Order: sequence, then C-alpha cells, then structure tokens
Amino acid sequence: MASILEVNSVSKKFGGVVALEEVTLSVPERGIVGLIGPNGSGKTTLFNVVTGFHVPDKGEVWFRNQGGMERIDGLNPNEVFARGIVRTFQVPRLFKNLTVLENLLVTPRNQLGERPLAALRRGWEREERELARRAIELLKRFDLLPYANTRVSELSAAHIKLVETVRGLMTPARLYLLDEPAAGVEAGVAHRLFSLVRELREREGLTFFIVEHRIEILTRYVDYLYVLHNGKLLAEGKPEEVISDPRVVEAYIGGG
Amino acid sequence: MTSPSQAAVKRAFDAKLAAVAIIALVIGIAIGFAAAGAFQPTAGGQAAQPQPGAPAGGQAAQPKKTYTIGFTLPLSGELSSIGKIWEKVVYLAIEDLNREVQAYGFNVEFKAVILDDATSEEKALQNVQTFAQQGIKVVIGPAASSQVKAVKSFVDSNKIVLISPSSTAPTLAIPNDFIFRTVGSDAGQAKVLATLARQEGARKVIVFHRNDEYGNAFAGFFERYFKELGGTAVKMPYQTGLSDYAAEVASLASRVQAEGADAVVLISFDTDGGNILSHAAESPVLTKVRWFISEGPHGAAELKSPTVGEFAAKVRLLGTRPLFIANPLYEDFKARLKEKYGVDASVFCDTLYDAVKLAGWAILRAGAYDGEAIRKALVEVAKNYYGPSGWTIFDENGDKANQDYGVWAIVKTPQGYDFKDVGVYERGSIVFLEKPYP
Amino acid sequence: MLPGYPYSIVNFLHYFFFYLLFSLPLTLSYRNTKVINFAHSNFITYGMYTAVFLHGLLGNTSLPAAAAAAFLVGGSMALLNNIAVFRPLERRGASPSLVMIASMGLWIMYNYLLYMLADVAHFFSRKNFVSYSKIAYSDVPELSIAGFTLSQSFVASMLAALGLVVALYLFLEKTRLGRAMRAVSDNPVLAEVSGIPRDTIVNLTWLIAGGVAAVGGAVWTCFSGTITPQSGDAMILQVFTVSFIGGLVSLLRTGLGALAISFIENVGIAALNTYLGVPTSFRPFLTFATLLTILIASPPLGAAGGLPYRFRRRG
Amino acid sequence: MIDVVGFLVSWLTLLGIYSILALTLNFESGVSGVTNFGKVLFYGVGAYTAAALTVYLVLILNGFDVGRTPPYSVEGIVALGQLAGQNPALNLALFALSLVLAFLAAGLLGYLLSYPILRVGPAFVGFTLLSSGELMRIFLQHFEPVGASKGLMSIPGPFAWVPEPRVRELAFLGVVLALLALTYVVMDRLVNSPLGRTLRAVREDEVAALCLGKHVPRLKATVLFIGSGFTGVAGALLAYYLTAVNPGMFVPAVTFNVWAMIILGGMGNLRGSLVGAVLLTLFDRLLTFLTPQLGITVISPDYVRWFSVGLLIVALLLLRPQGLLPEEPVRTPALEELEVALRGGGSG
Repeated sequence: MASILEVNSVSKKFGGVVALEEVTLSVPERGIVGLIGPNGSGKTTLFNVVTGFHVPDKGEVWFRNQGGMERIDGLNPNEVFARGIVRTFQVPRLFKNLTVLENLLVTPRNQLGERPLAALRRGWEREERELARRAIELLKRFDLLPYANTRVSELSAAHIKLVETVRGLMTPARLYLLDEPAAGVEAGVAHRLFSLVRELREREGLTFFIVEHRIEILTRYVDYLYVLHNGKLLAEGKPEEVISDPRVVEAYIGGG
Repeated sequence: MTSPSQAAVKRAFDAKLAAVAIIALVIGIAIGFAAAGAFQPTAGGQAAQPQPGAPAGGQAAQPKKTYTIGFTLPLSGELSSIGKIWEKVVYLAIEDLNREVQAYGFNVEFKAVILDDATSEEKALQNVQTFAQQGIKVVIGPAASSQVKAVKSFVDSNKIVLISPSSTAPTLAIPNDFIFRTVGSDAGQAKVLATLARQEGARKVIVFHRNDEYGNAFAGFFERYFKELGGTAVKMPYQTGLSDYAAEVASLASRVQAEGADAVVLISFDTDGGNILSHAAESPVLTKVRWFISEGPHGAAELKSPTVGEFAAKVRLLGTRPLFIANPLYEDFKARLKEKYGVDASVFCDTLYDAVKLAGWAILRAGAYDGEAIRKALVEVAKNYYGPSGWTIFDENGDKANQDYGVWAIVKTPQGYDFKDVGVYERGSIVFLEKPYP
Repeated sequence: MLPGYPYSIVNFLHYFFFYLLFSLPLTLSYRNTKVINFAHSNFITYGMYTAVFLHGLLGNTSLPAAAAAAFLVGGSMALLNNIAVFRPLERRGASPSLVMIASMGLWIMYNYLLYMLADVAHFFSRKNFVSYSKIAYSDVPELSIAGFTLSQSFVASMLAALGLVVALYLFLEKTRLGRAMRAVSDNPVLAEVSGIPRDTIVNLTWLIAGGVAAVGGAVWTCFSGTITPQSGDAMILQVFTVSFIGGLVSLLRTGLGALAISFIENVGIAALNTYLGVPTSFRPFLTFATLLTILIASPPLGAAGGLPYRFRRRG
Repeated sequence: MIDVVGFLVSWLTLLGIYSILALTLNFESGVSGVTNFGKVLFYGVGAYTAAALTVYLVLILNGFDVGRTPPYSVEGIVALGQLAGQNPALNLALFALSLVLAFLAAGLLGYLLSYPILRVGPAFVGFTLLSSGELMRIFLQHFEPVGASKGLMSIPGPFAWVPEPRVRELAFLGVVLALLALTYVVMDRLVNSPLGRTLRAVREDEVAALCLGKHVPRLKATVLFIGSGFTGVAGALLAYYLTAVNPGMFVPAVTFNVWAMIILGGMGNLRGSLVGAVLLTLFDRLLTFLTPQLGITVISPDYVRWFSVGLLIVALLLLRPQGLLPEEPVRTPALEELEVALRGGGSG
C-alpha cells in the first residue's frame, strides 16, 4: 500500500542531547501504526518534528497530498494541520476554561465565522449548526453528552484525555497522530476508543499513527509497530513479532 | 430545527444585545441620580438649594443674597501638598471677603464650593461642568496650566469667569477670553532671571530645564532675554519623573566643561531640583560655576540640607520668584493663616487669596450674576486692588500685568540652612537688600 | 577621553552596583518561581523607606542597621506575597498572566500604602516624608584612592553588590540548599527528588529576592538626593530591562545586562549629548528602546517562549 | 434645584469614553489573552491623531500658513478659537475624518506591534506594550509639530458652532454613547461567534490552537487591530471632549485604571466591563465631592482610592477571579442544538 507519511533519516539535537538520530519510517495509507519506546526515547520529539513544532536538523518528512508527496518539514504547525495531519498531546492541552462542546467546535478549520467581517454579519450560523450536530454526535458516542456544557477544568483526568482524542476527530483530517490516547483512561473506554479508530479507518479511510505505553491494548489494534530507543529505530514489524523481539524486551527492562 | 423557533431565539439575542447597553446606562443614570441627590446638599452647603445669584426668596424679612464661587483645587494627586494649604487659604479669603463686604453695607454672603480635581485634566473639566450646571459663573482654579487648557473651551463658550492662581504657561496668554491669572506668566520671571544672571556677571550659561511645558517655555524665554542682554544660553532639557538624576548631572558637568560655560540656570520643581543640587554638590566642575534657579525648588526641604547649603554658599546660588517683598499685607496674611489654620503660606497662596477677593468684588460691581458682566467688572476692580500679592492689574491677556519678583538665596541660620529673600527686581535691574553670601 | 570623565565613569560603576542589587534578585525570583513580579519595585521602595523612617523617626545613622531592617521588611513582604497571593493562585492553576496581573495589583496597593504611611509619619513628626533628602550615615567611610575620593554611597553600594555576588555564588554552588534551588529552576520535577520540598525553596527564594532588593533600596538612600514613594517605580522598567538581558534566568547575563544598561545610561547618553546633540532627556527613551530591541531580537530564554511559529518563508 | 441632566452629561461623557476602553481591553485581554499593559499607547495615538489632524486642517483650510502660525503658538490658538464655530460642515467633516483616521492609526500600530508580541511569548507581552507606551510619551514630549510638551489646545469640536452650550454637550454625549453602542455591538458579535471561541482558545493555550490549524499570529494581529482601533476612537473622543491634549495625560496609570475596571467587572464578560467602568468612574466622581467635605485628613483620600483599587484587584483574583459577572459560554446557535439534543436524550 502507498504510504501517506514518510520520515527519511531525520535527526534532531537539543543542545548537546541527541533526541532523534537517523530515524526512517513510513505510515501506509489507511493504516494503523503504533510507535512504542521507553521514556525519553524520542517518540514525542518525532511527533513534534512531523507536526512542525521543530525543524529537523537533518532529514525530511514527506506527506501525501492530492498531487503526490509533499515535503512538510519546516512548515508551521498550522500549515501542517491544514494539510490534514491532526495530533493530540501526551499531557492534554485542552482549552480549560471552554466547555467540552466549545473545545470540539473550535477544531474545524476555515470556519466562515472565524473571519472578522463574517463574524459581524452572522452568515455563519448554518455552518455552526452543522458542526454542532457533528460534535453532539461524537459526544453521544463516547457518553460525553451530559458533560457538553461543562468547563474542561471541572472534568476528571480520564475524561480530559478522552475529550482531547474526540476533539481530534472533529476535523476532516487524513492522518491522526495520537500521543498516548489510552494513558489514564479505564480499560473499557480505551477499547472503545481503539474500536472507533478501527471503525473510522474502515468507514472513512483514515490513517492513524499512535504512540502508546499500554502495549497490551495497542497491539490488539495496530497493523504495524515501530520501536524507538534512545532516538534510534530499534525494531519494526507486525506487533506480535516486535513485542517478542529480545532487543525490545531488553530495551524496556533496561530502560526502566 | 424549525425556523420559527430559530428566528425567535435570534431575535431574542439581538434584542438582548441592543438592550444591554441601554440597561447599563439606565442603571448608571439611576445611580448617578441618587448620587447627585445625596451630594448636592453637602456640596452646596445648604439644604434648600438657592439659585446662586438669585435672591434666596422673600420669606425672611432681610434675606441675605448668597453668591457661590466654585473652586477646583488639587486636594489629591500630584500637587496635593500645596492643594491642602490652598483649601485653608480659601476659607480665610472667604471669611475676610464676607466681613469686608458686610462692613461696606452689602447684605450679601459669599460661599465656596470646593471640588477636588486630583491634578487631572478630565476631573478639572468635570468639576467646571458641575459648577456650570449649578449656575455658578465664577470658578477659581485649576492649578496646572494643562488643566486650564482642558477647561478653556468650556468656560469660554459658557461664559464662566475662571481665575487661576498658579497657571503660568505663556501659551495661555490669550486676549479676550474668560481666563484670568493672578500670577505673571513665566515669560516675566524668565526676564528677571536673565537679568539676575547677567548682572551677576554670567556670560555663557547652560539652561538645565525640565522637559515639560513649564521648563521648555521658561527656558525658551530665558534664552531670548539673555541673548538680548548680550549673553549666550545653551538649553539642555532633562526628562522628569525619574528616580534619580545623577546621570543627567554628569552629562551637565560634561556639557559645562565642553562649552566652557560660567553658570548653570536650573529650571525645575522641588523634588527634581533638590535631587539635582545634591548631586551637583559632589561635582568639582559644577561647584566652580555660578547657579541661578527658578521659583520651583523654593521651599523644598532638600535644599535646606547641609550638603546643598554648603554648595549654595560655594556657588553663590541665587533664585528668583514672584514676590512683592516687604509687603505688609503679605506678612499679615501669612501670620493670620498660621494663627488660624496652623499652616505656612506656600507658593501661590497670596495669588489665590487675591483671586478670591477680586472675584467677590467683581461680582458685586457687575450688578448681575452674569459671566460677561463679571468679566468686565473684574478688569476694573483689579485696577483698584492691592493685596498680599501686590497690585493685581490685568494686562490685555487677563494675566497679572505688574508681577513683582524677588531674589532668594540659601543662608545659614542658627537652626541650619534656610531660604531668605535678599533682593528685588526694580526697573530693569536687581537691587540687593542684603548681601546673601560673604 | 570619554565625555563627562570621570563623573560619568563613577556614575556608571555606581549604577552598575545598584542594578546588580536590584536585578539579580529579580532574576532569581523569576527563574525559581516563574512569577513576573511587578511588585519588585515595592521591595526596593520599602527598603528605602525602612531606612528613611529609621532615620527620620528614630534618628538612626547606621547603614548596616538600616540594611538589616530593610532586609527583614522586604523579605517578609515577598514571603507574604507568596503565601497569601501567588501560591494560592498557582494551586488553583491560574495562568502566568493572571499571576502577573495579581502582582500588578499588589504593586498598586503597596505603593499607595507607602504614601499613606508617609502621610501618617508626617502627621506625627511634622517632617516631609514624601520627598526625603539624602541620608548621611555615620558608619560608612569615604575612600581615597589615587587622588579620587570615592563617596560614601559608592563604597556602600560597591561593598553591598560585591557581597551579594559572592554570597550568591557561594550559596548556589556550595550549599545543598543552593544546589536544590538551582535544580528547581532547571527542572522542577527533578528537584522534587532532591528531598527538599519545592515550597520551601520558593519561599526561601522570595525571602532572598525581596530582602536583597530592599537592601539595595536602603543603600540607595545614601546615594540619591531625593527619595520619594515613586523612586522604586521610576526605575523598575530599567531594572526589568537589565533582567531581560539575562533572559530572566541567567544570573551571569543579568550581571552583563547591568553593565550594559548602566553604561548606556551614563556614558552613552553623555556621549550622544556631547557629540550628536541628542537631548539628555532621551535617557529613559534609550533604555526603553534597548528593552524593546532585546525583547524582539532575543526573546527571554526563561519565558514559555514565543510560538513555535516561524515567520520566514521556506526557500 | 438639582440639575440632573447636567450631572449626567459631565459624568456620562467620560464614562462613555472609559467604557470603550474597558470593552476593548476586555476584548483584547479578557477574551483573547493579550495582556495589554500599553492601552494608553493606542489611546494617546488616537487622541493625538484626531487633535493634530483637526487643528492643522482647520488652519490650512482657512488660509493660514501653519509654518508661520503653527497651532501650538499663541496666534494659532487664538485663530483656532475664532474659527471654531464658523463652518459647521467643516467641523463635522473633520470630526468624522478624525474618527476614521484615529481608528486606522491606532489600529495599524496595534497590527504592527503584534509582531514583537508574538516573538516574546505571552508572559512578556505586558512589558513590551508598557514600555512602548512610555516610548511614545517621551517621543511626543520632544515632537514639536504636535506641540511637544505644550501639547495642543483649542481643538474645534464637532458641535462648536452650536450656540447653546447645553445642546452642544448633549449632542457630543449622544455621539459618545452612539460610538459606545457601536463598540459594544461589534465586540459582542465578535465574542459570540466562532471567531470569539477561537480567540478564547488562543487565550487558553496558543500552542494547542496553532496545532489545531489556527493562524495565531494573524488572529492576534486582528485582535490588536480591532481593539486598538476602537481605543483610538476613544482617544479621539477624549481629545474633542477636553479640546486639549498633552503628553502628560497618557501615563501608565490610565491603563491600570482600565484594568481595574475589567477585573472588577469580570474578565471575558463585556457587560462586566460596563459595570466596572460605571462603578469606578462613579466612585471617582463621588470622591471629587467627598474630598473637600472631609476637611483636614491625615491621609489623602486619593491614596485610599488607589490603595483600594490595588486591594480590589488582588482580592478579586484570589476570591472571585471571574469578577462580578463571570464569563459566559460563547452564545451561538450551537447551544440551541445542544439543548435539543439534551432534551431529546432525556425523553428518548
């Protein structure tokens, strides 16, 4: 299958510390790919490079657009988002004093009502209603509807995590980078989340690239798994092969 | 999603939107009304509000006619230290005025309505508007020239006579307006200071001045007059409102050396002036030249410190200030203010006192409580009045025409250093009454 | 020869010492607590007024005594700020801007409290405390070096600044508590491991920051010709500029900033005035322009930083 | 008799101007998270734009050589005083033009300043703008064409030709209130729209907003353009109200006063800003009457006033950070949809 995201020998240093070294990987279209690795192995840095937070010192990042592959490293985060890549954060970065519904509604891009002149005229209300219905639909599916009018700052940690992932689903993106979506979420909800990921892939043809610590859950849903260790790619392959790889086991035990 | 409910809600939104501003205003108006009601009696000093100028009614056998004079004074804010003293001067002046007019057989009484303007332009204008609404036609104050500018258009168009006891900005020397000033403009003092410096032998001076309207205008006039007298003046502004002026004084020293100047002319207020002099005392360059100072720092406690006192003796420091020296009325006024209210007369107390008296007599002379008439009467009254601040005749701009100036020095007394008036300006030259420095 | 020599040089060093005394504690407080503290100027002013009140009301003429009292006053103010305002706000998860606004409120409050105190003191003593002359202390010597007389305030500020720098160095490098304090600024999470609670360290930081700034204020009373309740405010933007040069985290760069700003403000403006005729009144303008340039050219290191947004186009 | 109308005119005019400041500051700082400690910068630019434009054009259009009789000279001031009431059409046209230009000048300055603001990060925005304001003030003090430290005076107001002073004041008050209403409607629409929601998101976490594709730099520039523009209009109104401007009017204390208003009223709530402005200006007005009544006071009431403002800010942030009127959720049709869904869920 053709790949949607390609990372070609990317390196990134902070001060003297090597965060990524010659990392090469690719995510196939309509795939669900996992990325695991011990703490500090560079997973989040990789996400940051892909989403335009950091410019890589070396290497390239390519993303499939309508016209073919486009180089996206060095673009600004909002430009990366515009091309169809959505990310969630390891430590949730929700808008704390906005309600759950507002958090969802903020997400869609290029809303008519975001333009100052249009906002004054109110021609945006129809679009707003459509978005609201979509958001309500999503909230229903995750039993979050009762919290729709609650400020995020009043939610429990698990709910916050969930809302952040759901927020990512509000936009018509093609590639989702999920940074530890299941951390702190109870197992049942986590499974529901990953089932939805599967379902979205089947129904909408979306692609997922997921960093996750809870390997036991992750491996049941992903097609392919990469392992990072000390900024280098340690192993890759089918999930069941990878987790039985002795190097991986050692990295996880050795790395604490 | 039926459209009628949508439209209804939308209408509600819009209606709310439009209503909100109105509601807020209505609430404000209500509060304002209550406040006006609550404060009017205290402000007017009388429960039943008589129209100022109108007879208080025929119910009593011999009703006294009450005239109200509005005062907008800096009781708080930047100039509050003199504002608090001024308040007492107003009380004293109103008492004296009432006693005098009644002694002359007028059955009238003057009342003062004092409002605080916190040395702010906006509040000064609001106060004058408040006076206008009460029908008051004579307002005394505000203190600062910038405030007078802010109220000028209003008083001119409402025909309210405004007398400022302390505004000295030359830009306000405008003919045919309703603004009078019982103090001479800075141009006059600049001339005296230039004469003083020249007479004392200065040829080239650095004018070290505040970078504000007062300092800039004063320095400009000084430069002009000093040139006319055959000297050279170099202007050097410094920014105000700093915590310390050591760097400025260092620049001054460097400039004095570079220009080869033989004197420094300091145009400052009290705090900055005291600061500059205390730093200058430590500079060998600046202790070798003469120093001449405007009226601003006169009276400041910093100048009485031993450091500055010794410095003053070394550089034979002399200053000018508006003053009619050896005026028995002034001495009497000072003594009575101290006795009655326990405060020492500071700057512009005499001009304020005279402003009140002039206003009172002008109202009586005008015969009608009307701005136009009072303005004309004021000019006439001033020609025949002599008070603590001397002759009060107005020039064509409504400013004091014959301002007298004195020369002050810092002298050593048994209690420490203190200010002393040592000379006067008379017919184009300085006459020393005593030798300030040995 | 430099313009204004030697006074501009003397002033330059003089201001350098004072900026060290005022800005180092500011940098210290930001890097350990991440609070942008507008009320820093209050520490300075209250330090001055501790000395002023001691002199004016009790007749104290000992600078060390005034400085010690100032340390207590400034330190306890800062501690109180933290316990009563900053910590509760942070516990609640308030944003840094909100904490900064709170410090602005504190600043206004303390400022006018001081005016009120000066009014009360005036009422009882009949002395003018709103504008107070320079204080001559009896126990600070003047020094004569190679024909130059170094004034009392020069000696005092030099000793205080040197003492501060040495003490800070020894404290941060050589003591366990000091190392823990450095750890807090480098990595708050890691610092918890060191066994000293973050709260303790933050409290201690405030005590030192407030105290040292107040000592600077006390020393200022033998330098400046006039002390007013505005004295601290009038220089706070300069003090912040110095700390901004240090990115609000680096003590060494703060020292360099103190050097740079005092140079610009004394030698720089004198040179511009003498050679280019720039009015002396541009001195604060220069400082603010420097501040803006620094903020734009090299944004503070310790701040959350700007956006991960690059204005340049990719080639 | 108490002249209620008169009292209201003198109070409401200034209240209207301060309300515009409070509304825009709330829009910038309360809603969008730009900690604007340099409000007075845009206020001053608006005031000076209007003042300079009016006095220069009035003189030039009446055939004066402004090189020889500049508007800040005594001759210029006298001429302005005579010309003020002669040509109603000119006065009104200049007024309208000044409002537009004051909006544009202050707005563009805000637009440009959004660049350094983004560079320094949210925490340092306050200082950047505060020192920009001080820079402007010192610059104005040296800039001779606008009168340097003298400032400008005798600015012909829009209604200077109306003979009856009371009518003139009421007309001006009407204009101020109309502009206040316009500001309110614009701010309200912007806040209660997807744009307002996005701005709140930027306030909460600008990095996350950027990752959600929001063009944060452009949004901030927009906010500062609109907010500063209306601030400039308020400045122009002040210039016409006082008919005089000078650099000393634009000190940071003005900014902090407005801050106190929005913190009191409630950050993020527009109606709160109005309430805050009403309460504080009324408090000031009362002090004006009260202070002389107190007679001899040990402590100046002005100090007590400012002390209370500081205390109020701190106490509110600690005890009631939402202010008198807390921020409300963004009002859009989405709320109706949600209501329908919730009711449907309950019954179904």
